[in-house]
Amino acid sequence: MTQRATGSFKGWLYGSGVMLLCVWVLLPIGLIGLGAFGGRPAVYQWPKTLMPASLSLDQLAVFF
Amino acid sequence: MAAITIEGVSKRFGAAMALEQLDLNVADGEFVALLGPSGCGKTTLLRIIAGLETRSSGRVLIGDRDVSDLPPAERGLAMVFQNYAVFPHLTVFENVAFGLRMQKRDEATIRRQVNRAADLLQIGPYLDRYPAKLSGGQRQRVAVARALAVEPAVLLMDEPLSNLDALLRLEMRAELKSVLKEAGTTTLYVTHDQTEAMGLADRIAVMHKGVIEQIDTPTRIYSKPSSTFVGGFVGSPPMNFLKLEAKNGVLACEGFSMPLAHDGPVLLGFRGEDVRLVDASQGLAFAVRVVEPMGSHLLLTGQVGGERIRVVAAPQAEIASGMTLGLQLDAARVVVMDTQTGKAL
Amino acid sequence: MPTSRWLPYLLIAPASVFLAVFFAVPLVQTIVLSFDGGTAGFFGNYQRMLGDLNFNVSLRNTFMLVLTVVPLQMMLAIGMGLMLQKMQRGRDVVLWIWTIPLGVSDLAAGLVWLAILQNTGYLNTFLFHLGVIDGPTAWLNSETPVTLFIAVAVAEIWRSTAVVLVIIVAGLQLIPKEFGEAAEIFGASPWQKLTRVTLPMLKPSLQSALILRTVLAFEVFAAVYAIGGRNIPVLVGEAYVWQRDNQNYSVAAAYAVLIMVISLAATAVYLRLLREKPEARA
Amino acid sequence: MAKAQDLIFLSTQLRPIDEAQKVRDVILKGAPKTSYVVDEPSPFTVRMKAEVEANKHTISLVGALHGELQPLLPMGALEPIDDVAASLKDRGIPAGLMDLGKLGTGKQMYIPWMQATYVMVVNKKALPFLPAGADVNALTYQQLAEWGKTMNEKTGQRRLGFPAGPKGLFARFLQGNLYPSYTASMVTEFRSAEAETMWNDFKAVWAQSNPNSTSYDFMQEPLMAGEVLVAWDHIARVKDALQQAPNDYLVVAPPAGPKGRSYMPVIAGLAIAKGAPDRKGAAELIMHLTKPETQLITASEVGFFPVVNATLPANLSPGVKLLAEGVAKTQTAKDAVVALLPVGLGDKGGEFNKVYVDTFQRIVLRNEPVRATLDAQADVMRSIMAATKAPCWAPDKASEGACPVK
Repeated sequence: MTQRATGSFKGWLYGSGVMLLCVWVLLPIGLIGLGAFGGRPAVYQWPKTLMPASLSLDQLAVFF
Repeated sequence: MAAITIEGVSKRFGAAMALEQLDLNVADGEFVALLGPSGCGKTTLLRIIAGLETRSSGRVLIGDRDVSDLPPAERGLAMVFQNYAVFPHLTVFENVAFGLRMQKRDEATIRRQVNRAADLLQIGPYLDRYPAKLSGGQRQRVAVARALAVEPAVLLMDEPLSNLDALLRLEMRAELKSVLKEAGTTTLYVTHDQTEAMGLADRIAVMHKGVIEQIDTPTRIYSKPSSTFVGGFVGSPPMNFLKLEAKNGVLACEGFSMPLAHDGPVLLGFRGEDVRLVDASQGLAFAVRVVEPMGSHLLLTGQVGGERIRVVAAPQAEIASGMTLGLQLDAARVVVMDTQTGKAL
Repeated sequence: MPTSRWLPYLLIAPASVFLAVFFAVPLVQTIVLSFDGGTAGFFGNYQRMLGDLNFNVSLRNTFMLVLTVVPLQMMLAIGMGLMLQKMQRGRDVVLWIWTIPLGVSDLAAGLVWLAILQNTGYLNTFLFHLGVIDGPTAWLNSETPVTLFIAVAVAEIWRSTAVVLVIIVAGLQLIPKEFGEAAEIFGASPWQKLTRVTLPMLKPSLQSALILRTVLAFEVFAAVYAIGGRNIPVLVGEAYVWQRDNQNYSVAAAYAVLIMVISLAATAVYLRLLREKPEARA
Repeated sequence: MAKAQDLIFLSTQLRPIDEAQKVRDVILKGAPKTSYVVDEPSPFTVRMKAEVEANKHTISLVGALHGELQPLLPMGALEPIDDVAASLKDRGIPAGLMDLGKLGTGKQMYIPWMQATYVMVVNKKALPFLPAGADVNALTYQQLAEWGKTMNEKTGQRRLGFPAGPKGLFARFLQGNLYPSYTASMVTEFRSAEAETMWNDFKAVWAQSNPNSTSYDFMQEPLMAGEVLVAWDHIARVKDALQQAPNDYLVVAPPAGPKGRSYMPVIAGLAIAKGAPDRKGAAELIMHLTKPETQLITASEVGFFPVVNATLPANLSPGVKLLAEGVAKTQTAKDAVVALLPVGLGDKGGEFNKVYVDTFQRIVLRNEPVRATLDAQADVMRSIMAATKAPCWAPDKASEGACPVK
């Protein structure tokens, strides 16, 4: 019984560690990915919002 | 020293049952071999006893202690692995001392016990070497010495000889037997090699599909198998089975009859070396197909009725393939099995 | 059997020629260029390098970055590797996610963290909503060297831990599980199992990872440049500036040679410190 | 992308992606078919050199600053174009500018293309904080420092800004604006007592400058973000801010020191590469780019001003109009002093800039003693001058041989 209880606590600890590290890797990429659609104003937008205030595809035009 | 008691242990991997309601008692100081083909669950059982695998139900007791939920280290046992698992970065001495160091024993005790285990296994000269410089057999000795150095109540061995070549295996087998006899440790030994099991064990538990088919002394396992599986798995050549019809309390065939309290079809099992070869006119007609001279004996493969039979003849007997011989059975040395269940009647 | 004797040499010839042409020749050219002092004598370029006002700063910054980033990411990668080993389900997905930064170039990684850490970045927005700060706050200029250093270190750890992780995961997979089980049976605690069994047996992988990461860390540049501009000079950055802005290729070559010497020295130190005991080699 | 048969026009100017796009789409409209290719100054020099050495020519026309074209002359990469100059006579390019294009030879080596200078951009929000009695069009460095201090006190942030980042043109500020304003010299008086005063004054200015200044490359960005209210930069690098919100800004002349209000005109020229695959097309392209209409389009699209006699039209976009006024104010200030871009330094231009930036770093950022630093850096300057044998240029007095450092 005790072993099972500590086991599940450990499992929970492991799970949250893994999740935390996934967030650590993915969050910066997600933010820059969203930011890329904000165009130039998004760089200096304050305070930042998760979705940029003015969405545009201008930055992608660079590739064409 | 302690006995091992296993009560109703089951192990489920998803939908598959690896072990089914298994009971087993190993007496204090006894050497029991778990014998069976690969996938029969013997290693799983050993790992559950060691605490390396969780069980789905049941209890494991060592001595009087229920160790079912204890971590491996607290169960008072030691283990020898198939691939030895001798730490390559530690000297032989440190390998043997590993368990003692984990127990935080004082240096003098460690030295004494390591030396004793090393003497027992004759690895004294190699104590300062690293495992990479040792042969397979020497590494095996280190693994056993490491296990014995902690003076465990119970020793678990998982196919410890299977990575050695044939000659070395024979040598180590004899040595293991004497060392373990001297140490007097309760031992559970997993193997798929019947000769190993026969040679080493006080008792053999034959496992098949997650259950123990039979547990008995090597002699009785050999001569009185409790099922067609055991008879077929143990012994070389395997036991022969003939399909016969029992009638009116008697089981009889050409040149053979015995009383049997069972009517209907049965399987008559006999060992190839337990028959007498006689003239074709007496006994069961045996058509010899293949003759293999094995040195100590001749191995004959042929047919009785429609069934394949293997028997053993004296090495100097003049028998050639194509001959027909007579087989005479000894009622004291046969077993009778149910055709449906395959169990002894 | 002359053909079979020459065959191996024949087979490695293309690779050798490739290395010679595209690696050895430029290397020698760089070394020669670094001693091509013109008026200032044989060591003139090295004297200019040593006398430059950014030299000591960049040397110190580079070493501090290596000494901070490499141990932290080794620990992080070992932790991640052990977590992966423990996992039963979803292991592949998690490994895939954790190695995503492998595909991000160092400059892009620098820009990613710049977007987070700059004045009007996401971090400040977050702190602003928490009420910790009341407006855009600068963390990345020459007056905030500590936070600037931390930012660069974080970006480097984020970007390049995956390389170490991949090497360590491969190394862990090479250790049969019986070793850990044996340690467990003989009474080792999880920590003892890690320090007495897993890490020593992982030594070859750790050595490769350390050498690779240290050498690359001494070459740190793009991420630093993206986040800190020239506020946090590093050796490769100085080489770049001498080459591109100051247009003095000889001093840039001197920096390049210095970086190479430091990298070689670090490799030698690791090979020596982590050398397996001779008896242990099979 | 570049097609083999197109004439290749390689430029170190108008490099940023949207400016290059404007060149391709608008400025080159109606010109012979051209691929417009840009490169940074140092790879540009390397490429030109490589073409000469390999004797394999792809580039026909080059556009670069005066100082970038000059090193091409000794390597034999430029074609004399007196014939083109002759056909341009009626364009009204000032003779002084045309003379610069001879690069000290008897022949025309390049045709002036466009010009610019460095100005101060002031956000109108900063005006209330001006020191009493200060004229925003005639500031001194002390007043600038005081102004910055008031802004810092009133807004809680340091609001002056300089492009001292890796790609910023801060060295030009030190060479062309600050030094001559205090010493009437760029090189000769490098370690003079006036220079000492200058650095001490500038420390006060820097103390009120945004700490991110060492990261700024183009000042239009911090201006638009509102991070900086008063900024110095090249006109092409503030244009976006002015065009986005022309009503928010003033463009004024940079501050003055005891020796006047120095400014640095920037001249870009067009030259034909020796061995050009299409010399005729290149000459036609020069004719196109120096047409008054094209020059006006250039001014309104990219913020570089005409070298020809072309009156800016009244319907100019408000941002460009602001710039034009700023340039005019700078050039016509009654205490104006002209400081030319360095000439004759060849590939030591980078190291020359480094002397100023290093001096700034040591004195201002690292707070090293002014006198000792100036003495040490003067030695470096002397060795550069000795190595290049470059004679003095304005505002330093002409010298025989290498320009001396007193």
